[in-house]
Amino acid sequence: MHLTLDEQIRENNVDNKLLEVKGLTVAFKKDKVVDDISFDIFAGETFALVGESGSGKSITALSVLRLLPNNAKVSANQILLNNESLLSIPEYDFCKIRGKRIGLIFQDPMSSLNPVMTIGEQIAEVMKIHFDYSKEELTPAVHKLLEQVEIPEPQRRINEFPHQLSGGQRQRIMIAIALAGKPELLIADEPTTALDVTIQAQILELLKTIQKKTGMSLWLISHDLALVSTMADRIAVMQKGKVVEIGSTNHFFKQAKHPYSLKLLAALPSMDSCTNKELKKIDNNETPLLKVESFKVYYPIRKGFFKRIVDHVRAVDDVSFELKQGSTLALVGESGCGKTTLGKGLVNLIPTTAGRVLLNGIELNQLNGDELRQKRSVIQIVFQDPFASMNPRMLVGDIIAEGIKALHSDINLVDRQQRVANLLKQVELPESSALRYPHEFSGGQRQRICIARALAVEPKLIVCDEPTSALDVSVQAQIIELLQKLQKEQGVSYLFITHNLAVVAEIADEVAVMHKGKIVEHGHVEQVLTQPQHPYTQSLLDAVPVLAD
Amino acid sequence: MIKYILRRILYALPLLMGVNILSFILFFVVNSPDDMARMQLGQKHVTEQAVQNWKHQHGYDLPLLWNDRASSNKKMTETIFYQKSIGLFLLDFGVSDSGRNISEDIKQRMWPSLSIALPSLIVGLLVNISVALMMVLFRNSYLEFSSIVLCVILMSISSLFYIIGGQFFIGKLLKLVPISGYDTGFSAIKFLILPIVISVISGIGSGARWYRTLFLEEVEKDYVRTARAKGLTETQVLFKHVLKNAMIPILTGVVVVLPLLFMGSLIMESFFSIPGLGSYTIDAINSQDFAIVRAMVFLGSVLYIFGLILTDISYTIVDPRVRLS
Amino acid sequence: MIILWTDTLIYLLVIAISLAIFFIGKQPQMRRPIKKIGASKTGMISLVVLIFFVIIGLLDSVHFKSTESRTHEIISLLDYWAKPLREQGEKTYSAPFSTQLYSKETMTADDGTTQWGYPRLKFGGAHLQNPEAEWKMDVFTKALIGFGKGAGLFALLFIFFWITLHKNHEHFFANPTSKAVWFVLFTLISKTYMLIDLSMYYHVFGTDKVGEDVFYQAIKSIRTGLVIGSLTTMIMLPLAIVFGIMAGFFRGWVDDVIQYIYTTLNSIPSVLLIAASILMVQVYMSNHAEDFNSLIVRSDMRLLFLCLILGVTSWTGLCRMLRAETLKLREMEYVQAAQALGVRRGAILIRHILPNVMHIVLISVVLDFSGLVLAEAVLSYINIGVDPTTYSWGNMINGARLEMARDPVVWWSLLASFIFMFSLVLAANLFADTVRNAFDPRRAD
Amino acid sequence: MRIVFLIIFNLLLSSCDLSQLNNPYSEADPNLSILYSSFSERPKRLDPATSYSTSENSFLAQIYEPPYQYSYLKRPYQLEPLSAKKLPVINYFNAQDVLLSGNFSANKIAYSEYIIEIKQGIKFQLHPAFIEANRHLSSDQIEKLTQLNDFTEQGTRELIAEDYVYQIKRLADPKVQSPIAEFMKEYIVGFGEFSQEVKDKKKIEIKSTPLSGVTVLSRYKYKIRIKGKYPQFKFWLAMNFFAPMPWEANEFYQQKGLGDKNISLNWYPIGTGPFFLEENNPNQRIVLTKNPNYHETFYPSEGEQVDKEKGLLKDAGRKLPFIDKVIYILEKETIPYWSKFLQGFYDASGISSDSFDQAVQFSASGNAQLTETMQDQGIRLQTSISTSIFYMGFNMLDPVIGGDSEHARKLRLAISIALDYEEYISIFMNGRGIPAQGVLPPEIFGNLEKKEGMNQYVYNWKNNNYQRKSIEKAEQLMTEAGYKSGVDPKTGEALVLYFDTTSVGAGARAMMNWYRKQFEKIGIKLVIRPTDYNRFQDKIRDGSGQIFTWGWNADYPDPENFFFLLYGPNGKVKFKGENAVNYQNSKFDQLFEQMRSMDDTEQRSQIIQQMQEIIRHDVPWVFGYHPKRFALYHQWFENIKPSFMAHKELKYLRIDATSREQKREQWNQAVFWPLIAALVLFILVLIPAINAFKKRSRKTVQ
Repeated sequence: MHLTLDEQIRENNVDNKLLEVKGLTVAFKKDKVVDDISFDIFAGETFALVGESGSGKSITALSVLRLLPNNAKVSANQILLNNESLLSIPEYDFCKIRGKRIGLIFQDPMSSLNPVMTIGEQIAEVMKIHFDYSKEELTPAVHKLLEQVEIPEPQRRINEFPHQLSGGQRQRIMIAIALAGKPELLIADEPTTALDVTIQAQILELLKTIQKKTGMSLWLISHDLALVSTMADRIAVMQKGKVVEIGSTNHFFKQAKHPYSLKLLAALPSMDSCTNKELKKIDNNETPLLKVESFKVYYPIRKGFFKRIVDHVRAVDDVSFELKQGSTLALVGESGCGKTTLGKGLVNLIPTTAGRVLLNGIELNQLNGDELRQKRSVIQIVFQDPFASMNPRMLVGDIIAEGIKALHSDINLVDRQQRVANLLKQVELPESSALRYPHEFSGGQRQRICIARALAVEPKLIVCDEPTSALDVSVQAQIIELLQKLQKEQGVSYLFITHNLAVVAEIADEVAVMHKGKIVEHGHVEQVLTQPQHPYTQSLLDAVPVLAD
Repeated sequence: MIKYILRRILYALPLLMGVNILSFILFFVVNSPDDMARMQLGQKHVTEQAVQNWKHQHGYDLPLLWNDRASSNKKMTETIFYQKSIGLFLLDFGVSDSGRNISEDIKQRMWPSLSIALPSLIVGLLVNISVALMMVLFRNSYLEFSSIVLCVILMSISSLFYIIGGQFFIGKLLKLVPISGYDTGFSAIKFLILPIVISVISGIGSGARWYRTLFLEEVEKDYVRTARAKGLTETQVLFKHVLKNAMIPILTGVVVVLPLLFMGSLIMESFFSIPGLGSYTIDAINSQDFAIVRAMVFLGSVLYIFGLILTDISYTIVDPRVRLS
Repeated sequence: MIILWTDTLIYLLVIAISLAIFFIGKQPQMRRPIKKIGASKTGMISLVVLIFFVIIGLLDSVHFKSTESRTHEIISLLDYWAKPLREQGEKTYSAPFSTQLYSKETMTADDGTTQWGYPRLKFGGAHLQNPEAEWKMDVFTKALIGFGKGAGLFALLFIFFWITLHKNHEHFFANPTSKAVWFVLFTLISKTYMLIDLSMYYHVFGTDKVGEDVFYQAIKSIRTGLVIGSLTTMIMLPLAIVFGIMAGFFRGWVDDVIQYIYTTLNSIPSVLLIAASILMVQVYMSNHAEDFNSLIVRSDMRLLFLCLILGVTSWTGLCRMLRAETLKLREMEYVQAAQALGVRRGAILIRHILPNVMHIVLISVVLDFSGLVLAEAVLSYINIGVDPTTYSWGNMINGARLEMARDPVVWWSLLASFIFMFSLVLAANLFADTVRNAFDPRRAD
Repeated sequence: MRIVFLIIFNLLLSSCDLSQLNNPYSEADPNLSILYSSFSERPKRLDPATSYSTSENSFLAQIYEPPYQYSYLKRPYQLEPLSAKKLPVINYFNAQDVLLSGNFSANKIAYSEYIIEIKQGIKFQLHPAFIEANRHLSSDQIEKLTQLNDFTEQGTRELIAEDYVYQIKRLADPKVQSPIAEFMKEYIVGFGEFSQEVKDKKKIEIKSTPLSGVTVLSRYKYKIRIKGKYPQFKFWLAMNFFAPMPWEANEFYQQKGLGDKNISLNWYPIGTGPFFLEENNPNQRIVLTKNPNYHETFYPSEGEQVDKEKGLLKDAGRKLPFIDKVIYILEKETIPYWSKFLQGFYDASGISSDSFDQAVQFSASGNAQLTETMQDQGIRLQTSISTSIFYMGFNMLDPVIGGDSEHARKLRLAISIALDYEEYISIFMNGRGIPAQGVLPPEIFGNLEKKEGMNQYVYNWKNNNYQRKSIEKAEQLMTEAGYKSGVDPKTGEALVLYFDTTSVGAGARAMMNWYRKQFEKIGIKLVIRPTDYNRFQDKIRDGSGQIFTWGWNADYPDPENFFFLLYGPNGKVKFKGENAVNYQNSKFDQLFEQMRSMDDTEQRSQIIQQMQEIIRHDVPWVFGYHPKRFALYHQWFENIKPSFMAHKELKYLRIDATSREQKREQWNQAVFWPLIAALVLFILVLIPAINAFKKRSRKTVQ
């Protein structure tokens, strides 16, 4: 019986356990969010805690640092930091642990930074608390730190406020703050989730390098296996507050035992899925369903005394493309590149500045008033956030029926109910859901309802605006399957807006890469993903974390 | 910035016009110029002739809104409304119906009003904030609970009770301060203490409670968690981070009312017989001195709008995220 | 049976509220907050107290022509039951539970001799032979008896409920909240009964300058307070909701106009608005004297107008809030989805916007209530409040001000108004808190 | 809770000695005798030609001096010279303008002349108007000014007859808007013509324009010529309207721009009186200061019998005035005033009905005396019946209640019996008043006391006192009037009457209830219509009112001044006069005209009795009551004798400032222990909080 890899690792550095957690339990009121978990983090290693949202991984980290709200009940057999028990440290001493010995990075850098303090102050603060810097020493120190986290022109930034920085830079600031106390352990709670792919890569890179330099341990918390695979030495998988599997990375990807781990692995979308996909039969001479010509959405910038329009924000700038009946066009791009605007523009939710949109023969954006209302059934939209996209005060049945009521007023109640029932069946929900309220459903189910709602009016084209990005990996896959199935059955076309290239590979026939309001590359999936032409596309592709093997 | 303010001021004009019209209508629906004349001339031996004279002297012998008899272009201008309004926009309030220069009076009565309103605002602010901070600091402890209850109780007592009680105990029984009155200069203090104290106390209930909710909202934000993660102690977190952010709504809220402090507080002033603008207004209403009422209304709305502008500006000052354009 | 203006509105209000409760009750995501309210002790207790007040108010809102007095005064059910209180007036001030006047007088005995002293009251403790000795004991026993009766009544009620509900509604008796509620009910009922019993023999809160029973005045004031608090909100709600939502949803010129209106209204000192409109009512009534030939009708009219004008001055705040919220909501994805589905704007407003701002409306209504009750007092002080002939705490306090300057002080009408007003407002505030905690999404845990 | 500190801090600031923290005054000059008084509403105009309100009069009377005044101590009121040398010489002329002499019948008289000679050497108060330069200021000089005291140069000059004439011309000037102008037109010869003449002229030009009826005879003598015989005219000469006014004043004040600075005759009078207006800040205080130029006047040496033992003659013959300064403070509320009085910060006070029991009690014999506490404070009480009447008027034009028809009269009578004013007085006025038996208050010529003066329609004479007739009588009258037990045959319901009132606020409700109860006694349903003063006046003017209460304050102590309120040709509706009830009775009017022009003779008194009789019979009024004025004075306040005519008393009053200072010290010791207690309590509350904080910071997970 030979030792597994991770057992070997344990053997090797028994003595240099940095953090030792035994039987940690966190409970809010009655229900346990973290249930008696134990794990160790060794000096200098990167330890990843993986799990889907609500699995209690962040709570674990916070509980170690006693950052949970008072209504949380924390209990543990022991938590040792360098063999010193954290549990027995009184509150007033504990602030010597936080920031000094354990640093913490949060998911959303925008909200995690104090909006009314300059970043200089915010970093300096940490130093003031933990080391006795003199005034003149302080600024250079901050300066150094900023350089360390690769902030361009730090001398200027030092006096700026968070909102003046880009998302990536903010996250760097967060890191700087965390590093300011020269911690032994750095906890990174979903450090990149809120960022674009390309930025993600840079941040991770930064973390790596810093860790190398300082030799501190990194405790990475994430839901993204792919990302983890590139970073971590060891992985622990959490599910419903329990650690179900723990082991070295390679070992984990090679021979994960626990079914949940396996499920996670299976759900991982992979880029090569597009290559081994059979091409849809679409004869090219058929007139396209959607024909967009030099489509523009500008937002005016008003200045001066009478708010004259001096310039425009070119959200969507002269975009043209076609989409064939029954096919899927993926619109890829980073946040703020105008893809969502384009989507909404097509659905006529926001006024278009210029351009023709020919949707099976009709120019929607030329119509208005009641005419427009009637024709709306042709094109529908599914939003990103399944929680915000349904009126919490309406029954699911009514939500789905709403469109029918509005556009096919001829249909009587009985038929309508029948129709709703069918739709629910199509999206694989029990008929009984019609009489329940949105908040009773999980994210995935809600997204299904949204799809049903869209389908209700028998559209030719559905704009899917990041339909999966708010969902957990395992659920993502299901939704995508559903969409594909529906396409097969009903021949709807999708305009699939996403930033996740892996998903694109799964679902799209064609891909259009959008950058700064323009389409920079457009073509068949395989070709775009395998031999990208445009440098931007390439950078996108490079940034995608792929399973390290 | 300057442009912005200018524009706001331009926008204010139609508002003031509306206010002016409204107050005008409200007043003349219930009062005819004759009424005013009689009111002003007193009660004994008021002859028609005298009334006519008075109206002529004070320019109330014109039609209200529309003058048919006047020549074409004068149809609008030869009316009470026009004649009385035009001065306002130049902030020249003219002479009151009882024959005193209004601007003079306002200049004079402004200070008593301020000397009550301003201190009570500032002290009140300090007291409320400190109480609120206490509550947040000791949150979900018996202390917070009891102080919340206390606040609600304080809130549920009519301000009249505070005033009557204060006058009775501090003024009458304890003889610590004069019961009422006012004096110029330094010796005014002893008259002001009681009103200020009372208005502060009567304010604590609602004020502290509101600030508490503001603070709590901030406390739940992420950056506070970051601050803790940095290793700041609870007090440091509160004073360095929470207070700083919570002050934004508080300050801007205060700024709105700042200009209106000139208008004084009706009740306080009439209870303690302090010759401020508040009592000035009330007297004017009672003695139906339209000139004063209109002037005060106009002044009030000007100050109100001024307050709104100030608020926007103050936002840009205290909150780096906000830019005017 | 005579229905005054405010009465009709009150009845409407009652109907509206009961309907609202009915519908809210049906909505599941409303159930959570309602459960929350039901669970909170302070909330339920204050609710009970409020309801208690409301019942009195309603009793006082059923008017009819009295048959006993020759002039056929319009009286309410409450007046009818409080007949002794209403009619057993003294000459002038008398202290609570006192058996003699508060001020000395020259009394002429039957034999014509006059003496200087405190005369006995006509009614207060008139049944006593020699007050000095007996009255303490008498008051005590009377109180006990009353309390006993009350307790008995409560016991009956409780048993009745127990029998009917105990089987299937365990929670009506089990959980701590309901226990507290029962206890409060017990105290309320027995105390009330005690007071009623005592007030048959004594002036529980003394008498005022013209010897009118202060207790009676305080009770009568309840209706005024409630009317001001509730009708005003009822009047301002439609304005606020319609304007607020329209401004927020349609934006553009609609928004501009509405904003213009409420900024203008806001910038006028409301005191003037109120004063002017009160004057207007006066004028109107003196021009149509024949329609208002009864005092109560006149004062009722004035009360109504006060509510109206208060409503007009106070809708702007809520309107602004709703506008802001609507601006948020109209960007919500489900609203956009509805648009994409070709739902008509009207339908969107009714189906998507309105229900989702209702919690704000609810909260602000309960919050405003207490504020308005307090405002009434202040307005009456400046003589632009309710009619001087209507019973209202404002008028009572106003009178009490003068009495505080007396020596020895006449403290009871101030105390009475304080106690009643305070308990109503406190209850309202506490309840408002509970409602807010329950309905405010940010506070939902 | 920091408030506690705040208080203490401020206390330390506000005064070094903690003895009189509550002293509202900053003037601390014990050897100046300052009188502290108050005013509730800002005086609108202090111009003797236009002012006609008692509140303004209390200032004007001290500053301006008409030729005559009422004797301070003597009662009934009688005229005595003030700035005049002696009482006016009156000559009568017939239509042919021939001087009548010997004894002649009154109806012969066509004109009467009043020749008034004034004292010599009287000087005006110091005032910039008397400096030539100040009357021709350049506009930028005016710009610099803020108040009258900015003028460095002030002058004066001797008072001459011209000034009196000038004032009368001002009365006639339409631009001045004197309230008595219309009235005087009827009497003073050439008055109307003059006002026509100067209508369009400048204010100052009246100086050069002659007024035929009023002429200067010599430097110190002038004459007024009036139509017919009008004995009451001499009383007018004791009113401020006829006080002298230097022409310089007009020329000074009419300069452009002074008005905007509130520098006008309305705010800064120019008089010859014992005091002059030093500071006029109607928003806060008004200060009168002793006039250094005041002419020699001395404290009277004879008065009523009682005055001697009251010690009112102590100062006989001493030079007036005694007081150096009078400070009037704006005091709107009665309560603070009363409290301050008790604390010794006001020297005199009326008694509000709320503080009455505290101050006054009635002895077994029924006359008022101070309570022990008051006596301990050394406070003294003065009671006096004012020369005014408060009545309930029936609009005689009203179809139901008015008219000469017998049943309407019975109805009115029934009401006046039912309205138990004795009770009203005892409830609402704490017995400060006497129920009126007729139109005339006591101390007015023609009013009879006891049984003779009784209104036999309403009262009976029982054991030597008035006794109101029984309610049965009233009910019987109702029946005779056609309203059996109050039921109106037309409607079958209770008779509804409307009562218009302007009273609002705290006390009003009680009073209204009382009225309702009174009418209920005879089954009438009284509807009260509270309105603001304007509406009320409208109603009176167009005669749409039905029942109302009103009062009348005598302008001068003559029955004519009361009876003219019921004189037909004074009808409100028809002639816009003062006869608010529009009473019209030819017999009465004829008697009135006769009585008006008579001197106080036995015959006149008889006529008055007849008139009283007619009124009592027709009942256009319910004679309400004559209020009794109760005034309290501190022990250091001397020489008080209440007077209701032309309030010139100020110059007679004396203040013992030093004893006042002692008393204030003794009465105003601040009480501190509650503050200390509060502080301690606060700390006690804080302790557990601190503990809790410590505990939390020591918390660990295990």
